[in-house]
Amino acid sequence: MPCINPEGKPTETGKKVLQALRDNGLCSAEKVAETTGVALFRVRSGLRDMIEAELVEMVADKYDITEKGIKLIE
Amino acid sequence: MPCINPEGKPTETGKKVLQALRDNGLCSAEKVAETTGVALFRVRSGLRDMIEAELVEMVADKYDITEKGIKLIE
Amino acid sequence: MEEYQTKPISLPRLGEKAPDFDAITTHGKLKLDDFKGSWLILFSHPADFTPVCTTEFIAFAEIFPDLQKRGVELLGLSVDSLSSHIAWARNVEEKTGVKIPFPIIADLSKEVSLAYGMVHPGQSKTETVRCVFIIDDKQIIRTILYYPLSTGRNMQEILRIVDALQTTDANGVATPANWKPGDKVIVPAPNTQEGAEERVKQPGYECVDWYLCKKAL
Amino acid sequence: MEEYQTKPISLPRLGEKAPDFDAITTHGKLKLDDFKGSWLILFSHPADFTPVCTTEFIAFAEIFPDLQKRGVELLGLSVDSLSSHIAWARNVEEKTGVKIPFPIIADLSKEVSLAYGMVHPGQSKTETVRCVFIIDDKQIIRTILYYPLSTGRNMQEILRIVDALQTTDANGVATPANWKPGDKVIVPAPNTQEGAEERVKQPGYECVDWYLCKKAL
Repeated sequence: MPCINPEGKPTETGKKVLQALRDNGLCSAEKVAETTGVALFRVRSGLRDMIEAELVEMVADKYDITEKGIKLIE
Repeated sequence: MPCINPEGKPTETGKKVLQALRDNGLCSAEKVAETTGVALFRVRSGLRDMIEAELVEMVADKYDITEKGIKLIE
Repeated sequence: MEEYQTKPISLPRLGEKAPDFDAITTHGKLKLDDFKGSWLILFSHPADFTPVCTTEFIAFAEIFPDLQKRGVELLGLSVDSLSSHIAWARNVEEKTGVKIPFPIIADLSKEVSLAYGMVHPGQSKTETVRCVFIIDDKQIIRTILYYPLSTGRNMQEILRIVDALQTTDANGVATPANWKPGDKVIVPAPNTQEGAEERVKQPGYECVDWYLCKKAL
Repeated sequence: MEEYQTKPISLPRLGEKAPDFDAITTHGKLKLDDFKGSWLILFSHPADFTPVCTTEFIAFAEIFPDLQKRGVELLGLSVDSLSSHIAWARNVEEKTGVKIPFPIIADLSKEVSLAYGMVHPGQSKTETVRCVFIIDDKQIIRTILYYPLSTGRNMQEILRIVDALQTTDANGVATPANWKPGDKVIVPAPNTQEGAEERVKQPGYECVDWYLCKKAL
């Protein structure tokens, strides 16, 4: 249940996190956990993976979805 | 509750152990514990103290009361 | 990998920061830091597809909702592979209907096991013993239990310890032997002679002597 | 005495011979060897005349007859003096009517505490935490528990572990999570593919899958 599967696509959990970022704009990990109901530790881990995959970017200490991320959940 | 008090006299437990040795002759620590109802660990500890105080002596792997020991419980 | 077969090795202790880790788990890559702000029970089991461990995993899954209510996450660990963990969790669900809701570390490199002192060579040179590390929301180790390979742990005792620690943190009190939620708690003992004199006159406390007073919460 | 404030320090582990000691106790000078042939629960407490410790001592005294029935001796320890131990035991008896029936090590030199890793500086640099070492009749460490200063231990869990270990030794079986005497026990898992095939056909066993079978004792 990471947020990215071995094919580089977001998992169901990954999509939830990306949607939360798309719908709420800049978010803290805590806010994403609260919005999605996904456990905070998994949000933190998933955000890390999705930053590496360039689906998410960090702005100061918050998170935002990238263009590449938006495409993957459309 | 060691077997010897600071004045060098046997305590109540010490007397029980000495009496068991006097009445049964050469005994193992296990036999003394069984005869007296004193816990085996305390018998072993007490025999060590009483050997040091020369009230008990070791013969092979068994214990016997000394003349000095006999005097102290008469 | 001789390292964990020789002594001396440092083991973590109560009151210390839990050792950091960067682990591959059945829920993705997890670091200790990911759990910051939650309590965490990190526990090891000897091996997947073994009987006592399976009963324990089912039992941990059963108390999972109780732990969640208390803000506690669960994290399992053994030196088995990720595929073995996944196969085992699926097998447990198929055979018993119990879904394993928490991540399990695949510690093939033994990095986490060694940092937490989970391999006790006198029991097994290749498997972790049944460790429980109760780590608070500031990532400090608060309780450590080491059970042997043969003996399944007791979930109610783990819940009791969590309740006791959280009650201590919330109320500045301690908890007596055999304490359960709802029982009276212990007021910290006075540390001056004057305090001791005052304590025994304090209304509302149930005192056995100056140093042992209880109160209801 | 800087030694126990710096890391790393070896702590004893499961499956190892318990460290020898030569200790001054309230029942005279005792060595680990004196307990050979009996099981031994060696436990530490932070300090005499403190509240949680007192409730624990009373609780240990309460289960003392149950332990004796199982061939288990109890041995307490703190870094207080012999006189303090004696005064405290007498105070407990005077105030609560409970006689402390087991010896308590006066470990002023901290020799035993250090050998058993009982001082956890993150909790206290001067006191021992609430350790429990369950040592079998061959003087092998079978279970280790470290509870923090604030949290009284659970006597029923200590008895349950002793029962589980003794059941394992007597019958060559293991015990599942939450096991209590009278519950079914676990048959060791087969270690060959052929054994696994045979196991699932074995009459009299209650099997969830080839690796998890229980039986009544």
